[in-house]
Amino acid sequence: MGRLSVDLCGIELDNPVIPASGTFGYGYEFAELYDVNILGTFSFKGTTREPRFGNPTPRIADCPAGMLNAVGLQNPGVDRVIDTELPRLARVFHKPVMANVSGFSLEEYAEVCARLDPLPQIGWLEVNISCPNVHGGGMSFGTDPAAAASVVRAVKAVTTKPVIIKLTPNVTDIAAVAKACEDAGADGISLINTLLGMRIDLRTRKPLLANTTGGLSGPAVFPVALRMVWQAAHAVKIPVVGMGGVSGAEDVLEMLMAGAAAVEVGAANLIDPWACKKIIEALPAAMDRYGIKTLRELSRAR
Amino acid sequence: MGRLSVDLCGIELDNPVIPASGTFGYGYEFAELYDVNILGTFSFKGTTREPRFGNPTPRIADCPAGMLNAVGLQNPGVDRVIDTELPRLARVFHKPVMANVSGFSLEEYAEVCARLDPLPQIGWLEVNISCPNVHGGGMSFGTDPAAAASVVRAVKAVTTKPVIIKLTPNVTDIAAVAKACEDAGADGISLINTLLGMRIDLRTRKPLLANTTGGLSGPAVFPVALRMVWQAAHAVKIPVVGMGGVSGAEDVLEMLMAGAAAVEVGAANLIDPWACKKIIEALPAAMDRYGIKTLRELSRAR
Amino acid sequence: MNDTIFTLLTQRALTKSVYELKLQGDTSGITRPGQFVNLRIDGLYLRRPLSVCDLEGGVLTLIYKLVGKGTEALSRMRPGDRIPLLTGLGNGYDLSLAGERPLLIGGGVGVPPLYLLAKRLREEGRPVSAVLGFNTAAEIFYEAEFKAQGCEVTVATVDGSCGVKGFVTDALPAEYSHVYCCGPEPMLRAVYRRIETGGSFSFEKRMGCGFGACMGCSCKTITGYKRICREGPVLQREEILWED
Amino acid sequence: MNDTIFTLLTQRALTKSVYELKLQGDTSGITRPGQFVNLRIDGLYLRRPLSVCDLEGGVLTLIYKLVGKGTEALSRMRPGDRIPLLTGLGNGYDLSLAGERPLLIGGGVGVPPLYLLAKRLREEGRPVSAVLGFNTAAEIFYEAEFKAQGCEVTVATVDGSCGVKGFVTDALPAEYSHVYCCGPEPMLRAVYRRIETGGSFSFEKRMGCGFGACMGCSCKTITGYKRICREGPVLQREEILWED
Repeated sequence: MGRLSVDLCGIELDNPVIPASGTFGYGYEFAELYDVNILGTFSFKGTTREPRFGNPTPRIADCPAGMLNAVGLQNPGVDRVIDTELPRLARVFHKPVMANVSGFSLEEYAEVCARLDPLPQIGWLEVNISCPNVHGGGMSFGTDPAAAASVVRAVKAVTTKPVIIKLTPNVTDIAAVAKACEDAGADGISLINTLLGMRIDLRTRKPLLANTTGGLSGPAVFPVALRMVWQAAHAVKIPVVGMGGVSGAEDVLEMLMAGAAAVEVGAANLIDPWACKKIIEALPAAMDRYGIKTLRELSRAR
Repeated sequence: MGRLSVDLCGIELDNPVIPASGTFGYGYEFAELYDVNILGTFSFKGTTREPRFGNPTPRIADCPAGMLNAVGLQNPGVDRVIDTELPRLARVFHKPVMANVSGFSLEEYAEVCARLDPLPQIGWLEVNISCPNVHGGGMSFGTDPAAAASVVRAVKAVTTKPVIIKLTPNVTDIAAVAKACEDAGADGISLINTLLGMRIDLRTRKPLLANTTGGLSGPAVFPVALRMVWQAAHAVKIPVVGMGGVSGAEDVLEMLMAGAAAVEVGAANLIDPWACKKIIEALPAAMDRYGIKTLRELSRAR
Repeated sequence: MNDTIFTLLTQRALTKSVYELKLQGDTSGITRPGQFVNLRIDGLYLRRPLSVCDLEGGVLTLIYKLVGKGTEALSRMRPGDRIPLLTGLGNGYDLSLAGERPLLIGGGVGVPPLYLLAKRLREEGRPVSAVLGFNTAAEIFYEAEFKAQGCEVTVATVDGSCGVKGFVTDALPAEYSHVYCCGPEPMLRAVYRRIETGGSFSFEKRMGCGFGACMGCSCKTITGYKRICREGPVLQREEILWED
Repeated sequence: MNDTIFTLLTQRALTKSVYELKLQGDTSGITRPGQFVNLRIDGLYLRRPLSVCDLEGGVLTLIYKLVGKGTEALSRMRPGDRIPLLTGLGNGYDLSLAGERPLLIGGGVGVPPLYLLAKRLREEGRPVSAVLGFNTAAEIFYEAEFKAQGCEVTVATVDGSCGVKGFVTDALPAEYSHVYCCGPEPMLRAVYRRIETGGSFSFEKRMGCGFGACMGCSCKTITGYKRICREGPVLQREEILWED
C-alpha cells in the first residue's frame, strides 16, 4: 500500500487523482500521450441511453482563471460505449474505470446503469444528476433532495457496484442534497459539477454560447468547490470525491484536508494534456513540504 | 444628459459605475486619491443598528482571480454613521449616495432604514439580505423568497426612498428570489453578493479564515454574476444593478448587455484604489470599439 | 502532438490589424500544412489556436488578427519572450489530392495556412493557382510571398480597390484539379456551391482543448460527428454538412 | 500613498529562505521607517505587503521570506522586471519617541523595518542598541549592516548556535529609553510583558487592500478599533489589547 494510495468505496486507488468526466474522453486519446495506468482511475465521458450530438456550437468560452462549456452530453450512447469504446479502452487501461452516467428520466438512469454494472472493467458508477447544459434533465434532479434520492434508489435497485452521485453546486443547501443521497443508499458523492455561468459577445451583444448559459470550471471555482466538499464531508459518512478547479498537487492536498477521499481533475486536462501525470508526480514532494507521510493520514484526520 | 448617463430608480447617474459596499468605506479615504464626484454614486459600508467589530482575523484569503473575505459587517453603527461619517462624506461627495443596510431581524432592517431614509444625502437604500459572513442573519433572508419578501415589506413600510435589495448568489433559483422582491414592492435589486467559499492552510490543515468560510469576489465570479444578472433581469421589470468581478470598462458593457441598469465595482477597488476612475475614463473608447453611442441604448435593448 | 516552448524572434504588422509572428522552437510535431498550434498566453486560461503559416529550419511563422484579449496580449509580446505551444494539432491538408493544377482559395486570415501548402505543392513541382480575397486594398497581405513561391496569384477585393472587384468566387481560374480553401464560413459555402472538383475546406470553431478531449468544437458531417480540432480542421467537400 | 512601477535591480539570498530585493523607482511616497509597500505580482490577485527595509537615493530595499505562491513568484523575478507598487502605506515609527537610548528589538523577518529606523536614529546622532533574534546561526542576516550603522548589536539564537542562547528577552541591555519592536506575535507579547519603558510594536496581519478600504486587518485596541494597514502597523504599548 503506497504512500499515495487511498480507498474509494472499498477499492484501493494507487493515488487519489482521477480525471473528471468530459475532460478525458474514453481515455485512449490520452493513452497516446502517457501511460494512463498511473492514474488512480478516471471517469469516462458522460454516457446516456441514446447517442447524443449535444448542443450547437459555440460550446466554449474563456473566462478569468476558468472556462465555460455547454457541450451538452455529446456521447455515442451506451450500446456503442459497451461495444466499441470500452474494448478499445481495455487495450490501454488495466484498472477499474469509473463509468459516468447521465439521463433524462429515472428509467434511463436505471437502464444505463444496469447495462454498465456487470462489466468487469467498471469499478464505480458515477451518476451525474448535475449537468447544467441539458434541459428537462440533468441538473433538475440534482437541485432537489427528494428528486436526487429517487435517482439513487432507482439506480441502486438494479446495480451491485459502488454508486457515486455527482452533485451540482447550483443549490442553496449542498449538505441537504448530499444527506438525501446518503439516506437513499448512495455509496459516495462527488462534487462539484460546474457553476452555471454566462458570457456575452460585445460585438453581437448576444450570449457567446449557443446554449446561452454554460458550466464554469477551472481554478476560479476552487474556493467554492472546497467549501462545498467541506460541507458535504461534514454532512455524510460516505466517501466524498472532491473536484472543481484542481490544477496542482497542493490543490489535491487541500481537497483531501477538506474531507475528500479522492480528487477529480477536470479543466486542467484541457489546457495541459499531461496535467494529471504532472500532479501525481508532484504529490510526494508537496507532501514532504507539509509533513504529510501518507495521504490516508489526511482522510483519517476527519 | 451625457453619453454615459443612466437612470437608476428615477435618479440620473452621470455614469453607471458604483463602488460596491464594503470596498469603499464611507468614501472619504478614496476622496484623498481622486475626486469621487466623478462616480455615478457609491454604496457605503454595510451599516447595522449597533456598532460591530465583525469577525476575528484572518478575514482575507487570496484565490485564483479573486479573494475571500469574512469581515462580518464591521461598522460603527447607524448613529455614528449619521453623526460622524455622513457629515464627513458631505464635505467631499456632493451626489446622492447609496446607503447599504444590514440587519439580523426585520425590525432592525426597518429601524436602520427608517433612520437613514430622511437624510437628504441619501438617494437609495441598498438592503443587504445576502451577507454570507454573519450568522443568524444576513444571507438567511436572501436564500428564501418568502423571507426576502418580508424584509422588503418591512423596509418599504417605513421609507420613501428607492429600496434596492442586494441578493445572494448562493441559491438554487435566483429568479424566484428576485421576483419575490419585486412583488413585495422593491424598487430595484442588486446582485451578486459574494459566492460562499473556503480555503485551507496546508501548514495548519485548518481553514485559512477564522470564520471558516468567506465570500468569493473578483474576476473569478464574473461569469456566474453575469448569468444571474441576466436571469434576474429577465424575471423582473424593476432595475437590476449588476456586480461581481467587474474590473474594466468592457465588463461594465457586458453587464449592461446582460440587463443591468447600473454596475457596482467591488474587489477591483482593493487591488487598485483608482480602479473606478480608470473604468469611467475607459468607457467612451470601449463604447466606440463596439459601436455603442450611448449607454442608455444598451439598457433599452432589453 | 508536442508540448514545447517557443521563443519569439520577430513580430511585425502586416496590415493595421494583422500581425506576423516568427518563433524559434521544436517544430518536429508539425507534419502537414493546414495543421494548427495552440498557444498558452499569460493571463488567459484557455490556449489560443493559430494555423501554421510557414515552417523553415526550426522557425515557425504564425499570423493573427487583433480581435480580443488573447490577440491583444500576443501583440504586446516582444522578441525573447517564451510561449508554450502544443504543436501538430489537426489533420491538415492532404497533398495527394492536389492533382495536376491545385487551386488555393483564401479569405482574410484564412490565407496563412495556404502559404505553407503552396510551398509544399511547389516543392512537388506542381503549378499552383492562388485566389486571395480581402475586403479592401489596405487589408491585403502575403500576395508577394505567394508570388515568390511561383504561384499564379489573383487578388480579389470586395470594394474593388485592388485586383478583381468582388468575392473570391468572382476570380476563379478556368481550370483546376482540386480546391484547398480556408476563410470565413460564408466564403467556404460560396466556394463549396461554386466548384465541381473535389475540395479540402478548412473550418474554424471556438475550441476548448484543441486536441480532441472536450468535444467543444464538434460538428456534424455526412460521415458522422467530427471534432474540428482532431478529425478537422480540414474536411472534404463530400462529407461537409452545412448547419443552418 | 503613491502608485508607481519599480524596476528590479538585484535579488540575492541572505539565508536559505530569506531574500533581499533592491528596486529602483519613485520612493517619495515613503515618509517614515516602519511603513510598508504593497506589491502587485503577476498571476496573483491580491497584492503582497512588505515592510520597507532601506531607502537610499531612489533605491528601495525589501526583504522577504519564502512562504508561499506570492514569495515564490517574487523569488523568480530577475533584474529589469517591473513591479507595480503602492508605497508609503501604514503609520510607521515615530522617531520623536526614541529618547536618549532607543532599543530596537527584531525577530526573524521582523528585523528589516528596524534597519531604516536605525539609520534614521543614527542620523539624529542617537546611540542605538539592537537585539536581533533568530532560530539558529544559519538564519542570521543583517547583523553586519546594523553594526555598520554604528548600532550596538546583540544577537540571540534559540538554539544558542550564535550569540546569546535564548529569546530576545534574554538579551536585553540594562538601559534603554524606548523600545521599537517587530517580529512574530509571541515575541511581541514577551517583549511587551518584559519592558517598563514605552514601546512601539509593529504588527503583521493578513491584509486585503493595504490602504484602509476593506477592513480585512482590523484589530481591537484600548483606543478603539484600528486597521493594521492604516492606523498601524505600529501600535503604542499603552493602546495594545492582546486578543486571546
